[in-house]
Amino acid sequence: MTLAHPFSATRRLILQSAGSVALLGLGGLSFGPAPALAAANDKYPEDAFKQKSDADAIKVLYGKTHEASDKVKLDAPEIAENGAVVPISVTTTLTDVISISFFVSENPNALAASYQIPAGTVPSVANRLKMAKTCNVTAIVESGGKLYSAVKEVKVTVGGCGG
Amino acid sequence: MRALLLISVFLITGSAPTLAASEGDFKAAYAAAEIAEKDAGQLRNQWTTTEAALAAAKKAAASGDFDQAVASSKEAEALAKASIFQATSEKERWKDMEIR
Amino acid sequence: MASTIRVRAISNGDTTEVQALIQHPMDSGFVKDAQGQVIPAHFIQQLTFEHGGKTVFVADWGPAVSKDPYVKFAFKGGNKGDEIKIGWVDNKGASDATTAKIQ
Amino acid sequence: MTTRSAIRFALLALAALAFAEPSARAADTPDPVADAKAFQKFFTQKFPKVKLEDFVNGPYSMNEDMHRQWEEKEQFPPYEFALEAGKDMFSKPFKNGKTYADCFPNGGIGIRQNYPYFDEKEGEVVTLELALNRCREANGEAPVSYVKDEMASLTAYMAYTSRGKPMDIKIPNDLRALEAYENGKRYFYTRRGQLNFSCATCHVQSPGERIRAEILAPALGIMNAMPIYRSEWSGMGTTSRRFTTCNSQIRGVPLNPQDEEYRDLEYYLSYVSNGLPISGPGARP
Repeated sequence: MTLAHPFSATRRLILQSAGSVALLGLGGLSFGPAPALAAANDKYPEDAFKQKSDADAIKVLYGKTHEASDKVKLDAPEIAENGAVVPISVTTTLTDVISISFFVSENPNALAASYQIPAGTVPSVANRLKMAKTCNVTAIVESGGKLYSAVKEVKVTVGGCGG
Repeated sequence: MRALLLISVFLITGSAPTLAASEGDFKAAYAAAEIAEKDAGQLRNQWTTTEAALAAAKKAAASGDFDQAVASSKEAEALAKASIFQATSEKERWKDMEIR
Repeated sequence: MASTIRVRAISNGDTTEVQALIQHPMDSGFVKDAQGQVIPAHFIQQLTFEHGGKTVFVADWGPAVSKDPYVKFAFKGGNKGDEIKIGWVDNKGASDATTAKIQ
Repeated sequence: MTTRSAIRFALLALAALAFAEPSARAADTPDPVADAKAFQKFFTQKFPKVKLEDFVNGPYSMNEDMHRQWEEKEQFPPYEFALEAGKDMFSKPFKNGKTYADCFPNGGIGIRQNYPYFDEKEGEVVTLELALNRCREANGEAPVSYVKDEMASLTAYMAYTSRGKPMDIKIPNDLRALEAYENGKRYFYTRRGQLNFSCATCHVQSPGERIRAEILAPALGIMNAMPIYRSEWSGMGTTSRRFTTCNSQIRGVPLNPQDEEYRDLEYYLSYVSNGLPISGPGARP
């Protein structure tokens, strides 16, 4: 840069650096993942996920027994199109529900997923789970300190012609 | 003593009447299978099971088990020939299935 | 890199329906790869949704949740234009977070 | 080239026969228009309750329970990521500054329904996947694998831009095009593999029925949904991947992806599904 335009040169320099700072700032915002959100009130139920059978998993997760209830509507396919992606959902008319969990009895570990439902959240969840083989899927809803459940058998077989 | 041993070996392997297959037998059987598989390749109609049998033959031969190697080679040849028959017989027969 | 979280939040009446699809292998640790080696467990453990500084939904997941996991729920009190914060953490400590507007 | 010359010889012989003996059965002289009509009539009669355009949904048009599972999946389909990746790749210029849009008519948008087409200069069928790799090579980029995610993402995006448009495959009046069409039809109906199945065994004789847990898709409209995200593969699958895996599932050694016979097969299958809407990318069990 010739000396003749020191002013414009430095001005350009300032603008450039200002530009890059802004960019960086922006970058900071969008690139770096925001710090993980504060974990919810109680922590991840590590040992419940380790239990093998659904009975043990329910005992470890909730420490109470459950009773079947027609107020818990479990929706799962009769024959899963594929054991790797089984659409399962549950909805309930019960009130002040605080947690909903799904158990797949014949999976290596029965507890598949557990959801915490804070006040003001509708007690219904849809998700896609893996199922090792044909077995019972149990949905547990915790409401008013008691456990209500619904069970459905879902058939799962290996697809395709086989090699 | 040696004769006794020899007889017992035969009895144990249970293959008393036929001599154990030699490497030569394997090579011949394998070559025949390979030729048949090449012909199937020409007709672009090879089977995966033929290739598996050929591989099994080679593996058995490598471990010195020439009986198994010959058996697998023969199986491979039979499979290759079957795939050739399939290709040739289908040359015209596919029309029977055609939607008209 | 683009966020691994796709969120769709639609408000009708006083409830907001939220759907999320997350790009993650969700390896269970029980599967072997082509060479017969076990693929180590690598799955999202906790997924949290926040609205107006309040947690509206928390998912505690095990390895039995499908690859590229999907979840749908609804909550009351959200209205158009509000922002929802979503974040997940997996068993290897990796995490990602994003925000989405209620349509 | 042995099969192509064999077919050409057969065609010439047939043509000669036709002149010599006009009563030769109509089916022998290839008549794609009649084929397509018969093909579509076969399926609409076999499944009177299924609307013509629904055939493109494969197994989901065959079974109510599966249809429901599909609708739920379609709310947030698993191919969403491939679609996004495809869109990015489509706009990211090559090293020489060009992009895929420069290789395709209308910038590659909304043209999937015209593929595959018969390239009269090259005298061969050009499928979308082949055209994409040729575009890459023409711009000094290495071709991508026909069975991996990059190709699937690109074709997913291009299919998405053509959603709803009717399949529109043309057969120019050129003996080689007719021959390629016939070669594809021959492949479709020929039994192969140790299980001795042809594509027709499953997709013509028994669509709607189960093979283990899976419902077989009807052949009509089967190409319209490509590429597909299969839960079985928990990933995207291009047409090439679908053809090669189908072959190995019936214990037939697959040909190389985009082999001439596969391209002819896609040409035939797409032609007889003319008029049905493009529904790619699709989600399948």
